Amino acid sequence: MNLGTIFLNDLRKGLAVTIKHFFSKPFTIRYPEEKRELAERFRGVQYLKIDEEGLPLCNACSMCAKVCPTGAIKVVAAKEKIDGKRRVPETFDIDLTRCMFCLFCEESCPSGAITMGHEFETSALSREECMRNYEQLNKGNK
Amino acid sequence: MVKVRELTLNMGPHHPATHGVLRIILLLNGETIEDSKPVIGYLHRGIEKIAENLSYHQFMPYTDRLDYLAAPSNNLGYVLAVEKLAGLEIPKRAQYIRIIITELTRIASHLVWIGTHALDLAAMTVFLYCFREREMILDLFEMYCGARLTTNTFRIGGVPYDLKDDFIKKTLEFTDYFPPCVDDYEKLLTKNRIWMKRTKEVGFLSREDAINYGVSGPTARGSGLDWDIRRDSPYSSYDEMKFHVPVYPEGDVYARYLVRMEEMRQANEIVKQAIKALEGSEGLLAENAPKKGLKKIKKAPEGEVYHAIEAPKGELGFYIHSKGDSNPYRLKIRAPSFVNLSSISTMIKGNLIADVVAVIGSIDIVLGEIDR
Amino acid sequence: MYLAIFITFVKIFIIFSGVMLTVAYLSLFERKWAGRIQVRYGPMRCGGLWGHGWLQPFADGLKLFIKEDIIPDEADAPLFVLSPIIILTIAIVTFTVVPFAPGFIVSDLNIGILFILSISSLGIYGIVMAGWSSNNKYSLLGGLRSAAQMLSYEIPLGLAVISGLMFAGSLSMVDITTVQSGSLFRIIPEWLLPRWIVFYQPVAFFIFLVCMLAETNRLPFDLPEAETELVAGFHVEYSGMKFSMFFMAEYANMILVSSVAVTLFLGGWNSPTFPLWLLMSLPVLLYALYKGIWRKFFTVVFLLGTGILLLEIFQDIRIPIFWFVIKVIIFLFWFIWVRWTYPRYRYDQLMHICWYWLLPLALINIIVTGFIKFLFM
Amino acid sequence: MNNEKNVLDELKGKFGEDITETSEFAGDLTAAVRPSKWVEILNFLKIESKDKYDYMSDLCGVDHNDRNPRFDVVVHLMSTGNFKRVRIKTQVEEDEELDTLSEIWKTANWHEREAFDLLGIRFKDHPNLERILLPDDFLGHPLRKDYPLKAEESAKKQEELRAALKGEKVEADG
Repeated sequence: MNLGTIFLNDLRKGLAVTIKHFFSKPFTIRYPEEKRELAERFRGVQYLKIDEEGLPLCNACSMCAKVCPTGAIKVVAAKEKIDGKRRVPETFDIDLTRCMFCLFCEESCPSGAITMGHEFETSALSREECMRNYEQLNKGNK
Repeated sequence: MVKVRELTLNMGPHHPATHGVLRIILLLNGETIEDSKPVIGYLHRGIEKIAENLSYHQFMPYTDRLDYLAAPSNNLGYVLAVEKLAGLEIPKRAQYIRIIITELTRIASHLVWIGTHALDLAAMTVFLYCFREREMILDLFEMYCGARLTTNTFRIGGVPYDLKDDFIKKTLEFTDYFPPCVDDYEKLLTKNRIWMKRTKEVGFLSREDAINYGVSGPTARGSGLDWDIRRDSPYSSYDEMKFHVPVYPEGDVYARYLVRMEEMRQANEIVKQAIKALEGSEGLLAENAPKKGLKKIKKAPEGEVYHAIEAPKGELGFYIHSKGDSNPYRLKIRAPSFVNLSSISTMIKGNLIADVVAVIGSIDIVLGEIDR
Repeated sequence: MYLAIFITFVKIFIIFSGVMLTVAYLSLFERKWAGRIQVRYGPMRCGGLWGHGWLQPFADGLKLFIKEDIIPDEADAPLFVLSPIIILTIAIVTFTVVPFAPGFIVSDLNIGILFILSISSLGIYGIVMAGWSSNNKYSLLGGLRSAAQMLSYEIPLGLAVISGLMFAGSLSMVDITTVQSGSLFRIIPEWLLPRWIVFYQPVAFFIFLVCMLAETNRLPFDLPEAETELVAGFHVEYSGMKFSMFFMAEYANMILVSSVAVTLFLGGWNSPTFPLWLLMSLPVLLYALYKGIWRKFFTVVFLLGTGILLLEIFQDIRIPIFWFVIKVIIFLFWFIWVRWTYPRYRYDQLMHICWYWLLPLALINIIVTGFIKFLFM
Repeated sequence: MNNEKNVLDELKGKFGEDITETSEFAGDLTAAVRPSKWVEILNFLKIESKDKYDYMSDLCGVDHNDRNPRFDVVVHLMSTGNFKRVRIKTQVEEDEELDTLSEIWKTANWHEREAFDLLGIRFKDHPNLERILLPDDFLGHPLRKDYPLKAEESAKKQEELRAALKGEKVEADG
């Protein structure tokens, strides 16, 4: 047992660390008022992109639905085609209770339509509110 | 005549110090533990069964949910096993990126460990400091792949993105910022007499028992088993990195604590080296990787592979039995926490109740991985 | 006669409400201070425009008050209800002999310090009863632990008090305080160091500090509660108002032992004279220049010192109660500071410290004190 | 590479006929052995073999429901001396018991419990062969290939099994 132990050096060091932090600025943010800046690649709720003319990019090829590990996406193509050749989806449903935001849908999309957005506050009181249909997914384009 | 009766105490599954849903049934004599029986499975999701019914590619996000504190590590273990099966050669740059991300993961995982371990022994402040640093690492993950916890970082055959300059700058800033933080934790704990009393000569596990119980990772290195998969059977270019593997022969909680503290510093060094190695290296995807965004392996060769990596908790192994389909016929996850936890009865026998939480903290279990 | 009774009632009312209010706000300040230590804000919501959670204690109180009052089926109901009442009553009754200022004391008993020791040790009954009557294994273990811990630590605590009393020469709290005015050893001038017992009895003061933590069940000696081992120890089954009574008793006990420590060792309501602050502040300011991390802390100390100096210059504000409260707050801050810094001892180690270190140390201290007093005074 | 081959050769030389198959795939060495010699061979590998495979990484079962010895039991061993790995496997029939390895490695205890729990492979002389991940009242073994995947079907299967179990009990009483 040395002098340092008798004079509680170890305990004093600990107190010094905590008092140092006592006078430092809090690291946390006050969430609903302040919000974190999201990274560019942030994976939030999906939306469907549109091209310059405002027409949907999605051609209802169902690649995203196939690759989705949880089967959260359901795509049905519309019978009528735009300009007689471009297919568009009639229904495009994403079940957010199943989605695990893995990015596979965005990666697999050949036309670059489905994209992970920055929406992350998805709490809901009912199961129905967790479903996203075609119209809602299109709204993601500001 | 005094009648002595043993007391059966049920600890968990919702006890504050059992790190999730672990349950331990303790047989007590006073406060001394005569016998114990861990009960697990409260978080069983049948991930191995899920794997049998998904393609190799689709199973990737599920590996995040094993050891949810070190998701990129699980991704790496799985990806390497599939690449071994498919015989893919990964380009250098992708390998370095994988090293950077997984070593940051190791730091993040160890930060949660030291935080919760100290919290179990009532030093709550360390917990908050650790989470502050972990938050910075999670920000880096978010910058790289868009998610913080369940990252789904890598892809079979390589990595999805290159590192941006911004990311490299921030990572280098972090590596400079981090070592003084470890010094702070050490000031609060390492030489603290209360901490030493609580951890020294508690939860003893001998080297023989460690091998016998299949204990791996820092827990084994705290028992004097000089074995680190990164060094001894290197994968993903770890052979190019210079790092020191800390080994302490004491086999108690304090030894495991020292091992992990040193590992955090070493991981920090590896990140620096890997960033240096990144310069001039090329390639994000394997030549023969399934093209177009690595959609899926259409057909894997028939055969069996086992690939183990050094996850933050220990040896994380993926055993894949393939029958040549697009999905594994059987996928077994050798979870380090599961195996490490099986030694707990030996460690806590003869100790007091207060030591149980110290030991649970010191073997660093994650129930998502144990119950799968 | 009637007037005296009336005045006593007024005093009781003031002290009781003061203590309860301090308890309420201490819980807030613990959370705020802990938050700052842990680089976060602590409560920020309650309190509307003023923010910073200044109404939090009332919100907490209201929540606990309107919660369902649960008595477990298997519990021993009468004891279960009785124990929080016992604990809280005892914690508050003890304030009768605490001298906040000259004349501001409910009852100046001539055995004041003994009264505190004897009454506060009754609190063990409450904890043991709570632990036993809950009929829960965790609370039983907590109750047993606390019985052993509090009984053991009462011994070094008592001995530390005795060595303090050997200088004071009286058991009355008021006498103890008045003895401490004047100069140290009657040689060192008063403006240098005041005649506080802590300067005669640093060892006893240290023992008292350790035992204070143990007696109030605070970290690193909070074994009866030990969240991570025993979930919540002896009050595992308590909820709502009964739980809040335990909670209030814990904080009231903190204030009580701080008051006793201030009275016994730090001169009670006696004010330190101004040069002391100057002398203390200047060197630490220099010290802070060398040691970066202490700078802020000592700057604050220095500013505080200067502020008090200004107060003294402008007006003869030797209000004893002000000094008493300041000293108590310093102790309370110390309680919180220690709690959020250290890990917890184990049960056997706790006992080891008590019987192997503190008790012999206290005994030796008494013997040495006796010799010195016999030879020199 | 040559050295690594030696493990399989060593085994073949020592046990001959009992090693039914050896193979090498992607750098992994595999030896299939007869279930009757299971414990003996693994004990040999642990104590006497040249590399001393004293560390058991993993044990798991594989269900081949279209094959006659239905289950594979696969063990991954490692040597803590030179960190080489080898895979040993054997075949077990559904109603057959395999000798337990928990005498050799304590870690096998939990691994075997898991294999029993999820696949229904039984181990002889196991000290505590109970369910480990699933609840005690669970019936059936979900990792078998014939276990239904969907929740409703699984629940139905549970009920069927429960009814069957009750029926057996009634018969036994009668």
